[in-house]
Amino acid sequence: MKTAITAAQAAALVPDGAVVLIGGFMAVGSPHRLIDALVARGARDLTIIANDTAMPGKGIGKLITARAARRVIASHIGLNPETQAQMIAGALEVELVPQGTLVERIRAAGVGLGGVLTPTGVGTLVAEGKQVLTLEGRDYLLEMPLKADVALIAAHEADYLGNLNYSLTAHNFNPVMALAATTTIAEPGQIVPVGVIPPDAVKTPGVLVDHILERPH
Amino acid sequence: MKTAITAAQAAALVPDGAVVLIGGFMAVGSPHRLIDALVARGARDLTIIANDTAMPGKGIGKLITARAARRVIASHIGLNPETQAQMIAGALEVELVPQGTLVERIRAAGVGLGGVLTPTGVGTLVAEGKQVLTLEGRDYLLEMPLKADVALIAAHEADYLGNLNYSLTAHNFNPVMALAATTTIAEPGQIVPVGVIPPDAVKTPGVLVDHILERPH
Amino acid sequence: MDAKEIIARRVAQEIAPGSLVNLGIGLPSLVASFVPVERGVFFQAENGVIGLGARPPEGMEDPDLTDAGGGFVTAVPGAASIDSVMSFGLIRGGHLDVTVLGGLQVDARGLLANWMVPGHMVPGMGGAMDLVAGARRVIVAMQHTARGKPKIVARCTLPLTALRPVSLIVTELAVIRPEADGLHLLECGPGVTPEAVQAATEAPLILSGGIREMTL
Amino acid sequence: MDAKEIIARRVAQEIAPGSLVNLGIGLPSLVASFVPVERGVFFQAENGVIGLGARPPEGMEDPDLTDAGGGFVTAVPGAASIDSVMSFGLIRGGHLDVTVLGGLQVDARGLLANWMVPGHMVPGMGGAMDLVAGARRVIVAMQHTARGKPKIVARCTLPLTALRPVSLIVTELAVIRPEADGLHLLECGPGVTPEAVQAATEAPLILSGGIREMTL
Repeated sequence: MKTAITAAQAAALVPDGAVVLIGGFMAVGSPHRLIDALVARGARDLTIIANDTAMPGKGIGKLITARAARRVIASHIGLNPETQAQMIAGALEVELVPQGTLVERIRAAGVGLGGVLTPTGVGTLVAEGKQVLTLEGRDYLLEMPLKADVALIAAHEADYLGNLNYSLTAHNFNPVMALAATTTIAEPGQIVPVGVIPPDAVKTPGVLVDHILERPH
Repeated sequence: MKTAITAAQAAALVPDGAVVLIGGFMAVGSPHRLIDALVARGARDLTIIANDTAMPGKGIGKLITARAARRVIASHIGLNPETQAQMIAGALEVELVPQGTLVERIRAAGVGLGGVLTPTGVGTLVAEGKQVLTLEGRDYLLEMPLKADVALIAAHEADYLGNLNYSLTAHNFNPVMALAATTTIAEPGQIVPVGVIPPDAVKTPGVLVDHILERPH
Repeated sequence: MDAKEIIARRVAQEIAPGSLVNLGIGLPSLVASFVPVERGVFFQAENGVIGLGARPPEGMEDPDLTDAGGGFVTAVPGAASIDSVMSFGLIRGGHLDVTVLGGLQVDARGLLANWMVPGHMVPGMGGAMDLVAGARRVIVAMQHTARGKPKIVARCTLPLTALRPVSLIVTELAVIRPEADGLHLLECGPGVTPEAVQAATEAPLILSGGIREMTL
Repeated sequence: MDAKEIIARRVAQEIAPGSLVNLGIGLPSLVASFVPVERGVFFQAENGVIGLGARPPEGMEDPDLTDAGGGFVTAVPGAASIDSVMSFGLIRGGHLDVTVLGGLQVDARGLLANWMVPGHMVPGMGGAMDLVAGARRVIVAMQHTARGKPKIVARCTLPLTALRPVSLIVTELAVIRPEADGLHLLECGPGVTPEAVQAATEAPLILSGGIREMTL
């Protein structure tokens, strides 16, 4: 049985300077209450690993506006002019990673692989400074795992044991991020009794979840 | 919409000498009717990639008894003395692969990665002849992708479009194998109308399935 | 018919029955409207669904069901939810039949640049690099010129998206296929001459005869 | 109490509340019986379930619900089905708190050999190499000797399972912890002296004082 924590308690588990995985895709399937709590706590110097930085005022965009991040590792920042502005001003370091490479780098950290060998990015700016392995006649970039201190993920439902399921396009990076952090905090839309999510419907086993955000009031 | 095929038609899609992925774990979650059809067809010289060779008279064990295989790539053959006997007699080549490495090698082929960097097997017999990469201070074996001509998988239900779900411990290697072959043939326990398997319950999207075995008579 | 509709209609003809297709945001997304439902095509949105459908009726929008641009969509019967691991596994693993992408430049080698303009626009590559590396066919759908300047150039001056040549370029003026010996002009837009296409194109075009007008 | 029960009972004491545990087939699988339900431990069967339960009542067996040995099991409330990708992702990724495995040999370095006897028995490693490489703690549960010969040896003569030393060795005679300087004898079995343990052990044992008798 897990104990539900408040948003403020969750935010306190994310120290300044932490490396944080945050689920969501253009603010869909993001842990919105956890993000709000991080902003409210005045978090600073975070390294945020996420698909994108959403838009100003939405999802991860709120953390950018609040200048909570020192570094962002993402595949897309195009819809958030504030991310671009902070980057150009030198206040924010941005590492752009192809989306498929980003998800595999997170996965590699989560499942104990030493790196990812991907054809994506070979011969482009993304390949700069990276090792290329030629395997069976094709070139692959060696990309390194991305591990985090904390993963903040959103789910559709959690049961009391932390088993999670996800809805439609709100899956995105959430299930893989649950594997790749020292501490995983899940923000479910609902909390349901054990057994409501049958074994075949569990997409993130509760053993991966350290804390569940309490239900919305 | 997919067309259902008979077991004999399915067996005809697996030519002698083919490399075949077969789902199941100790004959649980194996495509039993497809296996029977391959035996009935008198298939020869197959390379079988599977977790194990089950036991004589069960699952993949039937193909071993029928001497349908020239080569087996598996993690465990301990419960099938016929596999061992054929191997010792030189009639069957066996490559033993750690289970976690086997599944990742199949996955790498299915998702377009050039290889797998795993700590498993470093310093053991498994490492012989393989490249070792030292990454962030730890050694990893470079293991190569395992691609197949045909994947024979078992599922709990298929809908008319080939969307699949799986039950309990009958998932095992089936979902990943659906990604890694030129032709994927699914043997579902039931065939249901489109929509019976809701989007969040689909574990293998129908686009990965080339043929569905007709319902049992 | 405006330029975008010409492009979208022509690209739609390339989509084979039963195929799995990813449409980029912007112009490429218009292609879906011209693919008849009975063709049984499945559209993938890389953010997480196979079986993307049109915009939902007013009041039926689900915040958990959007396309890669964040817009509300529906899911067709038989759709499947996929997480980002599966989504890019399908893309990079060669399971996607066609991707239709916009372009900033395509060059004589068929190489695409579509993800950044150094010093001006650094949106990030999103899924573009994986799509070009992994899809079976890569179709570039773009207007032929930008502010009067050719987008089909001798050699890309913008950072490349991938080292793999694209399969086909469709603009309002032309259908062009990159091959080892250069860019082959296959079709011209309605009322457009091969000479006019070449005049709007920096890269040399190979006119190997049999050039048709697009049928739309 | 026979040797196997002593071992299983003692190993069960090592299983912390709420942990995720994988038990090998054979002797290690007996451990589950001695872990109280209220400890909230989840057992993983690497073939595909987290939340493995006891054998089902007669007539309620499900051919799609078995353990890694192929035997019928149940699933506890809150169990999760996992495919082999997730199963070994959890194992190799360090998400498994404890694995309990049988052993053919363990040596003075704490290295385990448990998957083949060249020329005699080549069953394959199954999941053993991943389990030893990836679990947070690796406990070897085995009888102290085989046919009167020590299984805890100076140096393994059988092929190794991994280069990583195991965390703890539990036999009916002793609890031994491999460390950098060798094998530390921590506990002796009921009525067993340290001298008797050493006599049944080829590798030298370090007796650093405070050796207790197992409490079972």
